[in-house]
Amino acid sequence: TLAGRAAGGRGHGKKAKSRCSRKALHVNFKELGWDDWIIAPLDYEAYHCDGVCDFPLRSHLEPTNHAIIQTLMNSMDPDATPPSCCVPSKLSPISILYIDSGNNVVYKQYEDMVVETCGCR
Amino acid sequence: TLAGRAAGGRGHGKKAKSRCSRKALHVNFKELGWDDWIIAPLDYEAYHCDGVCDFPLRSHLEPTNHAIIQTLMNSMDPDATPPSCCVPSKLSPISILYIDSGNNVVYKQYEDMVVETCGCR
Amino acid sequence: TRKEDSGSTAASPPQKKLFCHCHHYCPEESKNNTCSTDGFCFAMVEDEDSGGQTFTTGCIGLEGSDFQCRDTPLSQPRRLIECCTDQDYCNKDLHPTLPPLIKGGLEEGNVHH
Repeated sequence: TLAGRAAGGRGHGKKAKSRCSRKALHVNFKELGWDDWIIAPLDYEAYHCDGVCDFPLRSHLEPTNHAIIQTLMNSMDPDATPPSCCVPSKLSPISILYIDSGNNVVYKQYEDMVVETCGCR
Repeated sequence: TLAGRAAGGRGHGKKAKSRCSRKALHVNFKELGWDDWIIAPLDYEAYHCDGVCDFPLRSHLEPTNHAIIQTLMNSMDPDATPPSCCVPSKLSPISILYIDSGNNVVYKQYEDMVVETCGCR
Repeated sequence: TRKEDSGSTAASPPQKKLFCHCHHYCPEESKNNTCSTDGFCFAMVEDEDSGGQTFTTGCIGLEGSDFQCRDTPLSQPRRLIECCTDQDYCNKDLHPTLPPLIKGGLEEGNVHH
């Protein structure tokens, strides 16, 4: 939830708070209106990262020193400093078959299209 | 602000919304209660990243393909998909002189302590 | 307080993976409440808004453990973290405690595990 995402530090209802993790994000190129140039795939699972980054930042979130310092500053004064943010830490490509502006059919690998892991940065 | 940070897609008052950029974050080790082990420096400017990542994601924010797709999905349905997040994209180290648990004076370079640039991820 | 200091000259944590007990927030792929790290196991007790306390355990990476294992005494709400690295699952033997909050003369203090 948005509150979960923005809460950081001391949100209400500790139980309701979901921590930084990978969540579903199904992308449908047809719904995006791209079925006029994308042949395949017409949809794919991209995932996204969401949830709070609160202290201590666990090792699987691979936090930077800056994210750790920012998290500590946030837990001292949540209004002065926002928490670190839950974002993709590892991504993978997908290949797309499409028609280019010259009307050629092209098969191309697009980098960083699928979230593999999330982290706090 | 929290609202500024959490707002994505079409927030009210376009003017009020500040876009993803580097902001000040002064870290005072004494205030953190660390002057019992850190000798120098006792404070430093760490900066932090804050602001919205909205469409189109400008080139200086070095967005990944995933961040671009997520931003498009967010602008289609802000409640279903959160916006991409403004986080450090380049960081630099600082060196700290401190006393370790063996009472030795140590001078160590800590990586990723200062934000150089911010990006949308 | 710290069971082990991660400063570069203190007993630096073993390079091999350390296995720790984790609950309340484990990595997605973890099994049997176990996580692994190049750094430290931790246990933490933290005041809850509702007046109780939460007890969590898990893994902290080596990067930044100087800061996370020392924490700051000024966090809101109160918390106490302890780190260890001497053996796998060493955080099962860590029991950080916070003195109960005295509110209006009545002691509060049930801990959620």
